[in-house]
Amino acid sequence: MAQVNPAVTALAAAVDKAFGAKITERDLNGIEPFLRCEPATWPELARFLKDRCGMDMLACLSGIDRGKGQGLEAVYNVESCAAQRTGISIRIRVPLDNPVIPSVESVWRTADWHERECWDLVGIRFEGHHNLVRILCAEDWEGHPLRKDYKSPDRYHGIKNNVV
Amino acid sequence: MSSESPTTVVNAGDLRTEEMLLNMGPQHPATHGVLRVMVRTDGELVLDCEPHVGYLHRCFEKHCESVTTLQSVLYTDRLDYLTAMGNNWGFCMAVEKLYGDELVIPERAQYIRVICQELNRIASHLLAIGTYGMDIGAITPFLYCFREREKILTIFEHICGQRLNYNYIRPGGVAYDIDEGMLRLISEFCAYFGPKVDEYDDLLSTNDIFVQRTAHVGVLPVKTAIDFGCTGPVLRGSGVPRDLRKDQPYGIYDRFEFDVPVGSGERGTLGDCFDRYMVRVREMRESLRIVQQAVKGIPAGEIRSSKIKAKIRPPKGEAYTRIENSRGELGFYVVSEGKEVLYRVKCRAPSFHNISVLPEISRGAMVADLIAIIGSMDIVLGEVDR
Amino acid sequence: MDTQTLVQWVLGENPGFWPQLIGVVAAWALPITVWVSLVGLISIWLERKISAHIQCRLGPMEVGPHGALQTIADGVKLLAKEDIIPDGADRFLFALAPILAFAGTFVSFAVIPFGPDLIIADLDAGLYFLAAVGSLEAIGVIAAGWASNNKWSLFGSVRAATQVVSYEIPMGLAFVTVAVVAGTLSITGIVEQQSGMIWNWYLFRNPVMPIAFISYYIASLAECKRAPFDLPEAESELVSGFHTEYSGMRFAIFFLAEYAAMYVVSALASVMFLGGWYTGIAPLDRAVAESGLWANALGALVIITKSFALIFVQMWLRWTLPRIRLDQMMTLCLKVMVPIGMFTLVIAALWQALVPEGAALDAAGHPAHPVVGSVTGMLVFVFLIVGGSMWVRSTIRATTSFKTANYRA
Amino acid sequence: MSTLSAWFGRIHQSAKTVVIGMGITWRYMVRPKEIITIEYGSKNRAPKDRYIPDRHRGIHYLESEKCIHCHICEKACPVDCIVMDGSREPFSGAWQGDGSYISKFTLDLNKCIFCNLCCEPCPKDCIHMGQEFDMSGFTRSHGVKNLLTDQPWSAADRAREAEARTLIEAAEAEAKARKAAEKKGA
Repeated sequence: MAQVNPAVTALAAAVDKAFGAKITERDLNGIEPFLRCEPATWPELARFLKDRCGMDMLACLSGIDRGKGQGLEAVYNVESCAAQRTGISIRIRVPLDNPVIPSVESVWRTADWHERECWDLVGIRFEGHHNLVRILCAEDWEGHPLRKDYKSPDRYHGIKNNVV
Repeated sequence: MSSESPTTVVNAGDLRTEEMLLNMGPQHPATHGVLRVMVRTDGELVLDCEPHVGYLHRCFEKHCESVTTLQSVLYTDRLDYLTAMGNNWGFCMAVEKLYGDELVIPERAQYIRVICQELNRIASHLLAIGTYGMDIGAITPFLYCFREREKILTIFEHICGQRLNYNYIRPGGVAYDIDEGMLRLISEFCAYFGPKVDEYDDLLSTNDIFVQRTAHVGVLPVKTAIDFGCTGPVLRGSGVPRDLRKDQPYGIYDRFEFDVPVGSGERGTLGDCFDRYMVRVREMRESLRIVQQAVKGIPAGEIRSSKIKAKIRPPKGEAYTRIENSRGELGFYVVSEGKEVLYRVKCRAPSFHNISVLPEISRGAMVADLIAIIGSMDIVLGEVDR
Repeated sequence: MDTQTLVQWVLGENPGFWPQLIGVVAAWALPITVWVSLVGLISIWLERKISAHIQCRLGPMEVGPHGALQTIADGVKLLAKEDIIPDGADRFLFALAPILAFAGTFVSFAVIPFGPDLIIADLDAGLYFLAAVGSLEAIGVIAAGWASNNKWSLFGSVRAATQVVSYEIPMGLAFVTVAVVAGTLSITGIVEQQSGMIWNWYLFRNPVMPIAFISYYIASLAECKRAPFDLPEAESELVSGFHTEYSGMRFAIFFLAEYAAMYVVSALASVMFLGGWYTGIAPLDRAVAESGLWANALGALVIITKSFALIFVQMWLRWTLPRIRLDQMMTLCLKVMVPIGMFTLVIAALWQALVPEGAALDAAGHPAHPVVGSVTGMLVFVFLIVGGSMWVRSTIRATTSFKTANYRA
Repeated sequence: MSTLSAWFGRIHQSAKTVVIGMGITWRYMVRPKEIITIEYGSKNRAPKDRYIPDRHRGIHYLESEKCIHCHICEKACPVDCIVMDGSREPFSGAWQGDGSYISKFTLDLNKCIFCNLCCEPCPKDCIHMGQEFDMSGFTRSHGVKNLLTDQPWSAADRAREAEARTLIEAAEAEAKARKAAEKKGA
């Protein structure tokens, strides 16, 4: 398997020491090293990653619909901007019926647009976001397109959708 | 944070001016595509601006969930349509990462990928510089840049048959081989292009009116840049020497020696529009050096790894890869269930971040500066809206 | 054969006041309209061809040899195009604006000479009349911007207001400098004093006149909103400034007004500084002077070539330089152009007072021998030109692109 | 004193750079040889001094005699713009393929995105993208090409293109030889 990047193990160790049991799952030697935590601990973990571990850039926030009753998941890829680039991804699983994750907009300013996009396409609501409005789809669009159970409407404001 | 540029005009006490809400875009000559900026202006001064995106949203990620992996490579061409090679490569690298270590890309394919990516970067920077000159008012450099870009597009037409949407880099290697004639065309272009970059310097970069219009304008401090996730020439313009080809060398970039141009505030403050522009001009020279080294060192051999069969079925797993595209760090988060169709593809577009920083740096600027700032960000709406 | 006799010959002995007035107006308005549209056609075609060659393009090639008839085709297209008045626009002002803009330029043709007696109104305050009429065009532009009920045109018209009005100061200073040197405001008076050899032109009359010429030229660029000063119709920022909402014939009138203004300003520069219709070779002028027809023909040829040379430089500047920002344009006007204008005015006045004029004037009133002032002026000009071209050559040679450029196709 | 020198310095600086810029544009204005635009005349398909690269993805053409009617290109197309129909048994009015009889093979250029994914997996290598790039038409149905009948990039075109290429390469080789001779001579 890919040899594990020493910086990532050091980072994971630091997080473990500070958060211990709150990190519910850890897999460092896969092709994509990640930690998993509960939505509640996420703002605290984000602040910790940014201030103490130097993860000053939130590279990417992907909202994934795990499908068949497994709920939605937000994957945060955070990185440090130092020369020797280290980064790790944090996965947070939320149930389908009430997908709420506290917003980390105050930690990384880029989370503002990412969370709006995740809300727009996958439908994860980010509590504490200053204006959680759709960013890519039209403001009055119904449904979240990237959910597996999404059926695209055949008419939008009278415009037929699929022109054969 | 009003920029300390000398143009901040103090409003005299009794002079009561009303604010005006100006709707710039989505159909406007200088917004580089369908970007709409709601600008609150007081006369010529921009008090606040708010970019609205989404007018070019073609649900790329939804497409990738209904089309096979091989077919979604050509949808990545339409993301940053000015550096389609970079998008192809980013997506294919993510798919190849799913295969883990046993998939080895043949040497010749790696060299061809580097040549195509760097040529495409030059073409994209040429367009960035040309349109930036036009935003400031100088129309002739645009035509000169497009004359050079035309040569690169013809080279691509020889290599893969298309001028803009190449669909050339495939998971496991590249689609067709490069023969001697094409290599000769590329080295001819490199010899021709070297002095031309100096010409743009003399025509535009040293031009005093251009410098006056771009120095001290749209100053992006390092902290805001990192906080908003800006990458590429925008971040390097603010002095952060961060380039994925150097920090995390992917492909065979560690074999070429080139340096990373960084903004130094030579004509104005560090991180202003002029720095971002100069970083792009110097980056073109670096890319030219890489192409020359790659053309010299390209080995013979097959161009696609035999492990990837015709029907690409990436193994189950998730992978996030990033590539240094011409506008910044282009990331792909790919989730596969082992079927031919990928389960989920998320594209992290650099322009999405670069444009989100616009309100921060354009308060207190003038309307003409706002156009200069949007131009210096060099955004492509194809990848902002995906 | 002035217009009076022409009208009497047509309308009979004493046709009364109003037919008389209409006759004179028709006698001169017709050729001037023809000439203005001719200038418009030629300079639009010239601009497209020059910009094409600068940008490695061919330019219009389809209509006529080398696209010669392209502008006529454009004119017909603009005639046929629908003339939209946006709703919410102030209809009357919207329709009036292009007429105002065009009238401003059209009227100033009254004092532009084409030859020794090819001038409509030889006012003895011609220069003053020009300065006054020049700002009429600005009113047309401001009315256009305001009337088209579009925020972008409002921006364009406000910018035009600031620019055209503020650049009238440096232009006025240049007028006054020439008036001081010439001692008269009448256009023919000014040109008469520049007859004789080339060093008799006002450009060489005293050392500061070249500076006055350059500052006048830059101010005239700003007056007709061209080259680095094309803020009012900044394509990349304001869509196309004050004439965004115009289409069809109204847009054609604006377009023609712009090119006619370019011609007026260049003709004025050649009248004030470059010796009007005199070729600068005294024997040639004297030989032609007797026969009226030949004098006028040569005079017209000379002044038109000088004007089109200056128009060419305006176009060349437009396709090289980026656009100035609004506040930079104001600082340039107030902090650079006005001080230089005043400096040249003071020096010119002192020079005119202290340096003795040439005593004798020959029979035709031309200064018989080169006056002291113009010789020194000539030396200063030669020094400026030689030094300038060496400096230009060294700067261009020093550019990196010149050293490494390989100009094969 | 410094403000005065700054004032003059500013004028000198702008004048100098304006002059440099005008020097460059003058160089291009006086050299008609530098003009690179080609007049796109309907008469000269491939301008004489340039040929269309042979990998150019233009309108498709089909060598229907080699086609075995396996529908692979139909499945490979991401936008489903190929529609084909036929059978193994002969029937009247059918095109004779290689062991198959084709009644319909249309390609809808309005939907096609020219990605060349249909030509790669074809086992018989009988569908190619030609070098014909003129797809203009007045109706949408003009875009639907029936590859059995109309051959947008016929064998004659291919021959003419190859001949144009040999001419140009001969001219280039001769020019290179002359230049080498001059260099040796000089």
